[in-house]
Amino acid sequence: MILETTEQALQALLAGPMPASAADQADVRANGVMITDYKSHGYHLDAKVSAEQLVAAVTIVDENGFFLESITGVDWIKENQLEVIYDFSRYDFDTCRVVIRTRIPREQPVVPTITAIYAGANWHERETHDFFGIKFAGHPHLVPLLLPEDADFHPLLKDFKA
Amino acid sequence: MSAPIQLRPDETFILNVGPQHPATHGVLRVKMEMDGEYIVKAETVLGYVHRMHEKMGENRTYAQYLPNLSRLDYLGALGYTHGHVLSIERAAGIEVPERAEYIRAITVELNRVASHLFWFGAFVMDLGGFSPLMYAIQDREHILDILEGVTGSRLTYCYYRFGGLYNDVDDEFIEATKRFIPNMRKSLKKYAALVTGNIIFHKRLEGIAPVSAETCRKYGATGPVARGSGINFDVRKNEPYSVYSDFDFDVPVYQEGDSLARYKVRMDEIEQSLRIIEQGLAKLPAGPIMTEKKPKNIKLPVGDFYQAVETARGSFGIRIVSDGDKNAYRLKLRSPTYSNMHLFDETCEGMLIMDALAFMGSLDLVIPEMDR
Amino acid sequence: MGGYFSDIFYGGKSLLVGLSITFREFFKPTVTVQYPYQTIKMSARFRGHIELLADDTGSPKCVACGMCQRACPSSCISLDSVSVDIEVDGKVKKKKVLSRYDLNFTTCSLCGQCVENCNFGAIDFSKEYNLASTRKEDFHFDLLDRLKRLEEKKA
Amino acid sequence: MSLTLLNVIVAVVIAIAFAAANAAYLVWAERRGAARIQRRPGPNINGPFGLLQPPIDGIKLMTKQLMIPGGADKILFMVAPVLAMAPAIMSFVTIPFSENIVARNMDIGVLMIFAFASMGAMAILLAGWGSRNKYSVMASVRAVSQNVSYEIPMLITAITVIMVNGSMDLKAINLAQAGGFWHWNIFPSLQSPLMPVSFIIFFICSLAETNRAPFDLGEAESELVAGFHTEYGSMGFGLFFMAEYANIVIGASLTTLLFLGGWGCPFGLFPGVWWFLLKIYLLIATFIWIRWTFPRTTIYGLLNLSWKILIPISLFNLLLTAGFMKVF
Repeated sequence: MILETTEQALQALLAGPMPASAADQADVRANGVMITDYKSHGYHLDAKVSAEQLVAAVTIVDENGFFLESITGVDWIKENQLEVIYDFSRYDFDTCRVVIRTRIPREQPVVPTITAIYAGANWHERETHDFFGIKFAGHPHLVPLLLPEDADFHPLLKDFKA
Repeated sequence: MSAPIQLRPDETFILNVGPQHPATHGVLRVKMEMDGEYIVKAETVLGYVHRMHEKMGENRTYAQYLPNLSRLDYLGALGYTHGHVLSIERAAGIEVPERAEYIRAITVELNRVASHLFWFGAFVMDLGGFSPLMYAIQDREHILDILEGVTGSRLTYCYYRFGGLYNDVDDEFIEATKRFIPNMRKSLKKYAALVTGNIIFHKRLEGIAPVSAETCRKYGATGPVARGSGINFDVRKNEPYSVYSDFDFDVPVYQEGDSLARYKVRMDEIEQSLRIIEQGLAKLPAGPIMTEKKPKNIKLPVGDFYQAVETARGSFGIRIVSDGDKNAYRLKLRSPTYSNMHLFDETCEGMLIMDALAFMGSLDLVIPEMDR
Repeated sequence: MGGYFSDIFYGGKSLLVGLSITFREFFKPTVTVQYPYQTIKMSARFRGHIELLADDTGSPKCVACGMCQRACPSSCISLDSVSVDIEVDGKVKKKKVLSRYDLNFTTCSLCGQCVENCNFGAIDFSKEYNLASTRKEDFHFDLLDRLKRLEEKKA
Repeated sequence: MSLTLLNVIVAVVIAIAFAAANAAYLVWAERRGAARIQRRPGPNINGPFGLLQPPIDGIKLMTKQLMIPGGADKILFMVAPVLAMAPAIMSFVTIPFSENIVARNMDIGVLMIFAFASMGAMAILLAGWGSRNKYSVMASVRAVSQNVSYEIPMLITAITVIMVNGSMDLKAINLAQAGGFWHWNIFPSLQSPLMPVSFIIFFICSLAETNRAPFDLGEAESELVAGFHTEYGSMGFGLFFMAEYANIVIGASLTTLLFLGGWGCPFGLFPGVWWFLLKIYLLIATFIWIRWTFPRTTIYGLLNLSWKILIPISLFNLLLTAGFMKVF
């Protein structure tokens, strides 16, 4: 139920064609919304958006009553890109897990913050900043959270050497 | 030489609660801006036990990563390892024998009871009552004995394997668990009379730190914290995994959202876990505890995989991004207390420090699990 | 006003109930074990540090294949082997023999992957738990030496 | 003259020794009692039943270095523990253990004990302020507001007793209660029908005045680390510790003297010091029992209890007693 509503809303935002299958996931795929096989992947809806569309996409998810599960990053060093992944889920029995992801160039890792929509994104974004060096534009307090206060390294980058 | 403390009457001061403080149960630091005993602003500082488990997940094979999971939350370790094995089994498409899943459910629930018991004791000790901690530890000790008899360790279990279990349970385990359940029920009655019914305890928690359902949603709070705020959310019911759909149990939900509601949720959950254990023992099927083709050198297909489980503290999620290798390309651990604790900064503003610390206790923090 | 007095009444009653519970607990026997003087029986599946097992002749069962070393998440096992010539049915054959088996117990997380991965049943958990020391070096075990001493004790 | 002086000195020394011995062995009793409630053995290694534990702890505390935190007010920091212990010992001087065993009986014994008891609050305030520790300051302010608000109902109930017995002399109060237990002040009489309630109020107040659980807000260890004595180590801490137990003994003695007939036997037989000791140790056991049963109250819960429940009831009781005394 909620799956279709959210999907349509996100589709409308992206207004692009839907990728045919999930087979080419590891390759850089075009922005779009895709229904994934819950049984094997553990989530229902996978939306890839551009960094500019991120806030709008998260707003849609917020309006549909999702809660923020986590925010994390992935370093795709081969493609010279960083990916930010937002996980959302629901409290009611209309189970639907939504993943919103966006890719940004490694040289200029900036995405807009979503703390204005989800206050709980604060720590998650700080943590992602710690680990990947991704800057969240507009974040109120982007200082290291889990790493020491003076940390200037980003341990989860693939080219990080201890 | 003594320098006078120079404070204007309207001035606030900074109080560092932690990193070493009896109420933080570990190395957590909360920087509180205080106006007398009232908190004006609080900022939680994390990372004192940060060990970068996620990087270790990238360097180790999936099997080698197993012991790491039990080091996240040392009180309810089995729930976390359960999440890990389930995520790998989901991604690699491994079928688990029913007996193994039943034993997993029984041991996870035993571990949940142990975790809640320890929380109960520590929470009452936060409020100044010491004896309930000792009674709770006595009961918890029985669970640890039972679990040690089957897993070989008392806290940092490494019992589940991809596709099954490390070893089978014996009759001794079943007998001991059956003996334990009625004793635990008796103890629950004792706790209800000694602590839950106590007027001092009630006055300390009733109406303290109400957390609204909307706040829970914005912060992503799960587990007893969300259920104390009237949210009927339990991964075991909402997204049934393992064999939880076979069991008949209730999800305790309280609408008040205060510290007392969170307390009551956990105490009711102990009873529900006992029900699950009882049913699990009654239904425990015979058969193998390991899949026929014992998987070695697991490689996951390319893609993203997510698995959530309900641990004692809330919804624990594990996200694996695989590039087809035998270790993960990226492994993200979504720890429940991380989101639950995030509520604290906002909620405790304007509260008295003693209420704020009671509230912190009611969140059931395990610091290594937050810091990962 | 009625609430005021009923509050006092039920509050006082709850306090008396609490007192009666601790009073009863006072007369129950103690449940603790006086540790250095008393010990409890270890469970059969207790996982201590690993140890080498010997075959009938008293030499280690281990064939130095290194499976345990590779399975270990925290790489705390290191072993060496030498090849020696032995005579089997009049023919001289080369055979790998374990020459060193070190366990760095400071990094071991007692997960049991090594025991599980051993195809020869050559290692098992010991039941030792009284391991305490102020020096780090005391936890670098030479398991081959340990086995030798255990065998000598047996003999 | 000189003989009287000698008498007084000997009596005072005995009072000090009694206070110190009590403090030391009540710690032992508390630890053993708490352990039994929690189904553990408690200290049992040193000597039979762990009886050598208190002297060993004392030696440990005395051999430790006395540390003064940087920036602390040295004089206040040093004075506070002494100021905590001294009034506690002084109060023993006027407590009659039996008709003849009393260091110095006074006409205004009750008043004197209350006067000295109030000084304990000052010691806590000085300790907290002198330590220059935020936790200590918060704890000491709490403790003082607590002591001030509980002194009021305590004194009002004491006044009720004084009115009934017509004297402030502790000995006289006890002689008025001589005979069987029905003569004791705790039981309702025609003069004061609400005496049992007074007794409960007085008991609660003495718990609060001695900063015992569930009213131990001054040293709420889960919130304020160790409260006003956070910065104290060595014998400075030891003195605070001893003062706490000495105060408990005084609280129990006063309750016994005012309500439970002092050294009188319940059945009017063999009055003497043994009855007095039995009564105060029973009361102290109750103190310990209560401490290991209940969680701590909040500061506002504590003040509410005093101002909204204890003070109105004790005032009503005072009025009622005055009325009954006039009528009958």
